[in-house]
Amino acid sequence: MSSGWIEMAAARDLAIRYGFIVLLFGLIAYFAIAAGGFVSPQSAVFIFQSVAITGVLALGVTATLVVGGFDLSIGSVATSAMMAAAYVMVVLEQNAVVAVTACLAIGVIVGLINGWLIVYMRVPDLLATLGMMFLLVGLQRIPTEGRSIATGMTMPDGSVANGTFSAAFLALGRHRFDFFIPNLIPVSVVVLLVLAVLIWFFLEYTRFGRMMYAVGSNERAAELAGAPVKAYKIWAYVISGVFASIGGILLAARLGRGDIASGNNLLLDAVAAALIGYAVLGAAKPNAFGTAVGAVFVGVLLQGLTMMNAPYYTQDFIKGVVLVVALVFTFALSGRGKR
Amino acid sequence: MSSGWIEMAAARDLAIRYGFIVLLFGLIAYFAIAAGGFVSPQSAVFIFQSVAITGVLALGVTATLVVGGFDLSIGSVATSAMMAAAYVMVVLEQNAVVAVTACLAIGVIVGLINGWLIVYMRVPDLLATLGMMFLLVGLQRIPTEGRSIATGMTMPDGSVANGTFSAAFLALGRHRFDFFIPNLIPVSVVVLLVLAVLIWFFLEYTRFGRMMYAVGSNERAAELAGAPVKAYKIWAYVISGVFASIGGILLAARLGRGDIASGNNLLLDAVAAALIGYAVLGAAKPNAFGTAVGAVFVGVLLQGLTMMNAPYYTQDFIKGVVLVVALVFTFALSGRGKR
Amino acid sequence: AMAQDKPAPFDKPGAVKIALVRYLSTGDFFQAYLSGVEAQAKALGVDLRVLDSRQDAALQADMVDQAIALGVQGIIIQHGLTESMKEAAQRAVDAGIKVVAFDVNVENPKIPQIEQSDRDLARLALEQAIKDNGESWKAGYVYVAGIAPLDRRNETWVDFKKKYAGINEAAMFGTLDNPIANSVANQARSVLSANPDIKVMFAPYDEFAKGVKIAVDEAGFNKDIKIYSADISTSDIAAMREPDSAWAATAATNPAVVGQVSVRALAQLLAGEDPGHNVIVPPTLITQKDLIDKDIKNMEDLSAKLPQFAHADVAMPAWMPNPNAK
Amino acid sequence: MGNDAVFRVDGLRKSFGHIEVLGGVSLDLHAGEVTVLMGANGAGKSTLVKIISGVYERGGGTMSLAGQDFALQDFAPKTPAEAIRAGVVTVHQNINDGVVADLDVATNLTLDRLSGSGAPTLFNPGRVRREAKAVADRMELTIDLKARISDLSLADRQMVAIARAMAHQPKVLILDEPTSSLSSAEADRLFALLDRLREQGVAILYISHRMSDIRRLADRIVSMRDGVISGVFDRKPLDYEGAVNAMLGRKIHLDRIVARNSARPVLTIEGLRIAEGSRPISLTLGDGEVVAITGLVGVGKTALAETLFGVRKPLSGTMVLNGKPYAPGSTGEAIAAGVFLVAKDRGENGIVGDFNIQENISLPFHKRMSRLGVLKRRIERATARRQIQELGIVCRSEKDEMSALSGGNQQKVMVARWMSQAARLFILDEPFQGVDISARRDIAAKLRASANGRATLLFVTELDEALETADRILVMSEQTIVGEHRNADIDLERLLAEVAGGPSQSAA
Ligand SMILES: Nc1ncnc2c1ncn2[C@@H]1O[C@H](COP(=O)(O)OP(=O)(O)OP(=O)(O)O)[C@@H](O)[C@H]1O
Ligand SMILES: Nc1ncnc2c1ncn2[C@@H]1O[C@H](COP(=O)(O)OP(=O)(O)OP(=O)(O)O)[C@@H](O)[C@H]1O
Ligand SMILES: [Mg+2]
Ligand SMILES: [Mg+2]
Repeated sequence: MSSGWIEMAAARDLAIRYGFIVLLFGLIAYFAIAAGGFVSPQSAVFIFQSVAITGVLALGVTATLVVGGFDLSIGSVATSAMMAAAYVMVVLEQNAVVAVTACLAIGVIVGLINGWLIVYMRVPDLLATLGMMFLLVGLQRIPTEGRSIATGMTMPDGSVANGTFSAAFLALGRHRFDFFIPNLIPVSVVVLLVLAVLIWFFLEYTRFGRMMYAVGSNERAAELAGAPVKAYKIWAYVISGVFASIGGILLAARLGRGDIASGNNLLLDAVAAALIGYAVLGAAKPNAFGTAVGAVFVGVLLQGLTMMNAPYYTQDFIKGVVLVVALVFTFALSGRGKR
Repeated sequence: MSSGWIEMAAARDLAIRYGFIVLLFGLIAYFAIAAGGFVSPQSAVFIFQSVAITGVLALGVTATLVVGGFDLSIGSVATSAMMAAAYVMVVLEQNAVVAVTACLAIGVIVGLINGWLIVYMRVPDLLATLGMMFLLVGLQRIPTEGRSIATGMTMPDGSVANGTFSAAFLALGRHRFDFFIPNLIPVSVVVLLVLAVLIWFFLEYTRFGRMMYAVGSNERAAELAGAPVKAYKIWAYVISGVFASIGGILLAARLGRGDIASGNNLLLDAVAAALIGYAVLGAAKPNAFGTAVGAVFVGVLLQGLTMMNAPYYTQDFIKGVVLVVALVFTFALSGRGKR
Repeated sequence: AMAQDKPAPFDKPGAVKIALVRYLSTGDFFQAYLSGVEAQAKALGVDLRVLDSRQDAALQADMVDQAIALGVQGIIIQHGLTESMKEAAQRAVDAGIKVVAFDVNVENPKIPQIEQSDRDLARLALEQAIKDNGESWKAGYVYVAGIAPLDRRNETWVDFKKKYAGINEAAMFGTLDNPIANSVANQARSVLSANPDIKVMFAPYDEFAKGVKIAVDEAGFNKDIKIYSADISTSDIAAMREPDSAWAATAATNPAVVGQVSVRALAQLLAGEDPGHNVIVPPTLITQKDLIDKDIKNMEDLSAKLPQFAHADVAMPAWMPNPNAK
Repeated sequence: MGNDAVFRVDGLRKSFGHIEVLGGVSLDLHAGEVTVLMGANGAGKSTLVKIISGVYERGGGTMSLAGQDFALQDFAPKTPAEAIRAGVVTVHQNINDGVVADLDVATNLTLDRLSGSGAPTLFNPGRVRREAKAVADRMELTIDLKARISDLSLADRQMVAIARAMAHQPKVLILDEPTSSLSSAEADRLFALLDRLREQGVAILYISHRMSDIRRLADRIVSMRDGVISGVFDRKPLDYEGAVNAMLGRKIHLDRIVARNSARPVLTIEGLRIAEGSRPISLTLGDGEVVAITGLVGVGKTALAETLFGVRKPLSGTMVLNGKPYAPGSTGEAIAAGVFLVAKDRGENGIVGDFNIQENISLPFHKRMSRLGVLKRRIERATARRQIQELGIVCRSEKDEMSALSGGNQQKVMVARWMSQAARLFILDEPFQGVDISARRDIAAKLRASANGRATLLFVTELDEALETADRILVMSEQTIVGEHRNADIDLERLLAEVAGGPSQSAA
């Protein structure tokens, strides 16, 4: 009987650890059979491409989840960065480097302000970043009075903006690297993968990452163990802001214009990916690997459903059902759970 | 010197307690001077009416905040209830009572499921309710394949739906009670006020409410003191679900149809109101009175700005700025803060 | 025209106060519409109030009452839902206020309906598609139900499918997830990998078309597929003009003109004239070829070189000032 | 009295995973009797308590409780609420499990009434405060009823939790290490109250590692070892030594310590004031010396420890460490200077709940255990293993979750954390909270054995702990040092007088 128990416990442990991954591969297998053309290098690349932007945002928000915070402003940071890039190139007629710098600067500044509000002004995280979200959604529209930014647009003062998106900038959204097959892997996918590996390594293997987890679990204990807790928390929001602005750069490069958008869906999808990450490998806590898998999972699901001609509303529904079921599975079994 | 200190501390205390209320009245005074027609019974009623639906949702989500949870599904519960009301009356040709019952049932069921997921399946609150949100957003569109529901609509099977919104149901959105001035106060405002008083009284003056605060602050201590913690948490989600569904009923009654495009901003606006509530009277915790004031605050701000002809994007911006400044003020001064 | 040439009450500048009550405001179409309204209001010398409900239909109805309380003489209702606006519009009429409605049917004989005929838009684009590709092709269709103009454009698409049996709708997709072009691009990519033999993409909303174009470019199908759409903006022009662009044609009314027409129709009512119950702003078909041949780079060029796009002689009595006239 | 058991457990078993924690525990509690349960850290005492109080499900065995007619009836509470309703009231080991930090004292004192099903639905703040006052008065609590718990010291919180339990008029009262953060004055109040309850016929199960408590209260001692009862002692006079031996499974040997002197100063404090209006502190700590500072709760011990560790700034005064001025601006600077602090109240200030033992031990020393910022996990693991060995932490492996450790073992991890690297000034604030007698002596011996090369400063409320560990004992009162004693032939009377009221009163 005792050995039976041990086997059961081991099986449960396996289910918790690998259940989600198995589900992912199950989904892939199902779509491979059900939807023609699903299995191909191009299709795989495309899935990554479709989740690149939300994935990058999700990796950023993971950093704030790790320190026990939350960042609701990521979607609006991304769209603000997109508008800024377009404004810099189209209206101010600057080059790609200036545009990218401007975007990253926005990410850093917003991250610093968020961090400052939360750490020094002691505003609760949800509140501070919600305020920041509203603020940015409005702010990004003020320079053009609510117009999208594209070459040839008329500015509020009646002048015409004649700058163009530089080729170098557009390449960020459109260039593809050769990888066995020529022109296979888009820049955005490379960016996603590089950032995922970076933040994963940072969180799992460096002392800074470890301390961020400590801060998230018991701030006071981390402080009494010599950690500059405030700095770590601010850093987390800066990481989140910068990642969101990188997402915005990719968005601008893909769209080739500064599009009026709230970024709410970017926020929700990114949060979904980061939260699904809790369930991956039974981590039951925010983690970069899980976030990346979560993003890909959502990508596979949507890609497969679209290929099977499922209407958009069934996609939302199935996304919700799969999310709930997968999470019940993980958390109910693992018996941990609790942010 | 010592008495100077005491006075300063007292002044700070006053600032914390009444700062937000003073800000609110300051705003009203400003708009009264700057925007013609701002001060009138009609205008006041209009402000309440404009925030009635978000306010009801915000009161519901306050209950989940009190037990230390969060409910991201409220917006989708409201729109699902709206669609259900329309479906029941227009497609199934039932009366107002059936429609209202169906909506409330949706609220109860969703609340129970959310609570069950969080309490028994141990899925973290954000995750469970995010999944529920996606699920409902999809689900509400399936019966009509994404169409809005209105009298005379063609159903997916080609038949025509001939039911109508009953007059009794529409009255929920459109009837106005006399109050000194005839036809002054709409039903939705009355609903908001009644629910606000109810939930405020419940949270502050019944033992259930007090225990909910205890659960939110220290679940384990509450449980060891003999509280049925699980039941309290589930209750909180049921309250939240029911309030959201009441919001949905009001929405349906005011629109007169099941409109799939409506209700997008309900979640964020409701959350903003509930979180602003933290700052009211220096509570630094979720509280019903604060939530109600928060909702009215947003209403006053938007109404005032609209009357001053501020474009929509500056409204978001100013909403964000005021939110952030007000909160910095409260939390930085109070030195508490922390969810 | 000089102020004194105008009929009462426009003979006194600043005497007339009107309100624009909006349902939708975010996006280029609505921004351009607003600028048209503002330009015409300025030319007429009326005081314009903009009430913006930000896609809150219930609030929009309240805003009509608010406008009444503000003491305006005229109201333009821009978009919204029939059910929620019908009674509010009636209340305004009862209060003696003149009302016109753009793109929302408030079912009121006293209220002129301004329309940018969505059915015509879709028809023009689809006729061009038939002209370019013959009567039988495999199509992808972008549609989200429940949005009034898209539903009306959809009716035309359904009619065309009935009329031309050779049109084979291989996939229908669409989403309004923000940013729309990015989300639609993701869907379109999936659709293209499942149906690489699609020849025509009908995307009757320019945000959809932009997304489809991104996907087509990313899949490298830009020479094999043609996109037909509705609506236009400066960035759409740039996208259509790109070398080997798949975006073949779009049908559009100029939103600024629609805005102008809305104000003019209201002004006619206020001056005691009748603009007619249905004020239709005719659409223009804009093809890739037009844009390249005429070297049209932005909306200003488009207005200059396609005059029917710049100005519609709708609701244009002699006394009416033309805001485009310099 | 003594034969009629009001509560009985029989053959109780409990396993976590496949580790058996309770291997068939049988125990009787009698009305009007204090049964002391003794056991080393990790013996399973708290687990037993949690099963009795309905927190854990039992793995086997039976429990029974006397009903109205004094006959034993089956007792199997599924929730804490059921246990409380049946008259079995518990004060748990973890103090923060006993109070709700965000609510005020009055609500906390009446918390279980609010949660009980019989309570009136309406929450009347006035009535609640009256009830709370009654509860507080019985316990002679002087805490402001409107204060928020989070603003109170741990001792006050503990008193609130105890007061609430007492107010129930329980049949069976269980106290799991209630005095671990109380001063002797507060403990005395608790004992007086327990005496009264004993007279009223309450059956009391009392768990403690403090011999002074046990001597004061016990009518009967039950020793527990490795999840089974290893001895019951109820013949007067009670055989305390036998009970300790039964719980440890061996004899404990008492070495009197030999107080040492130190010539080389490590830390010199001059005119340090830690609170508004307090008198300045001056003292010198030498290399190789172990100094204990004792005093009542709330006299500023923690404040002094935190000042030395850079958590708070002194109002005035200077510190010199290793001959150099020392004014740490943060805990990080203090650690870099070689000043370590084992903070008190491990749950709040020490344990990182999401981390396992290994990660908890390495926490302050990441910098030393990494290259180019990358943690060297092998060194981390080796360190953890060594420390687990050193301090005899009872666990399965260094990968165990902290929540799977018994309270005393969690405390040992906290000490192990800071002993894993060499300090210059090693400060320990109440390091023996919840540690059993034998482990306490082990830790004290380790502290003394490794004392060379650093100064060691110990803050303890229990005088015994100071006497067992220190070379020198300083007495603190009202935020300043009021007495100094070499730990050899101490004038205990003078020392106690200093503790109680400072030198002025003791002179009188
Ligand atoms: N949740 C748990 N999961 C796994 N093991 C546990 C758990 N709780 C306790 N244990 C183990 O059970 C044993 C007994 O723990 P318990 O807390 O009952 O000890 P204790 O006698 O109260 O010790 P202390 O004097 O240190 O408080 C310990 O070895 C501990 O590691
Ligand atoms: N931040 C603070 N604000 C207000 N009072 C404080 C603060 N910190 C400490 N005190 C008070 O100062 C006194 C000394 O506190 P401290 O925690 O140093 O006492 P202690 O002697 O270490 O007590 P213990 O024996 O419980 O460790 C206590 O009465 C405490 O309530
Ligand atoms: Mg214990
Ligand atoms: Mg202390």
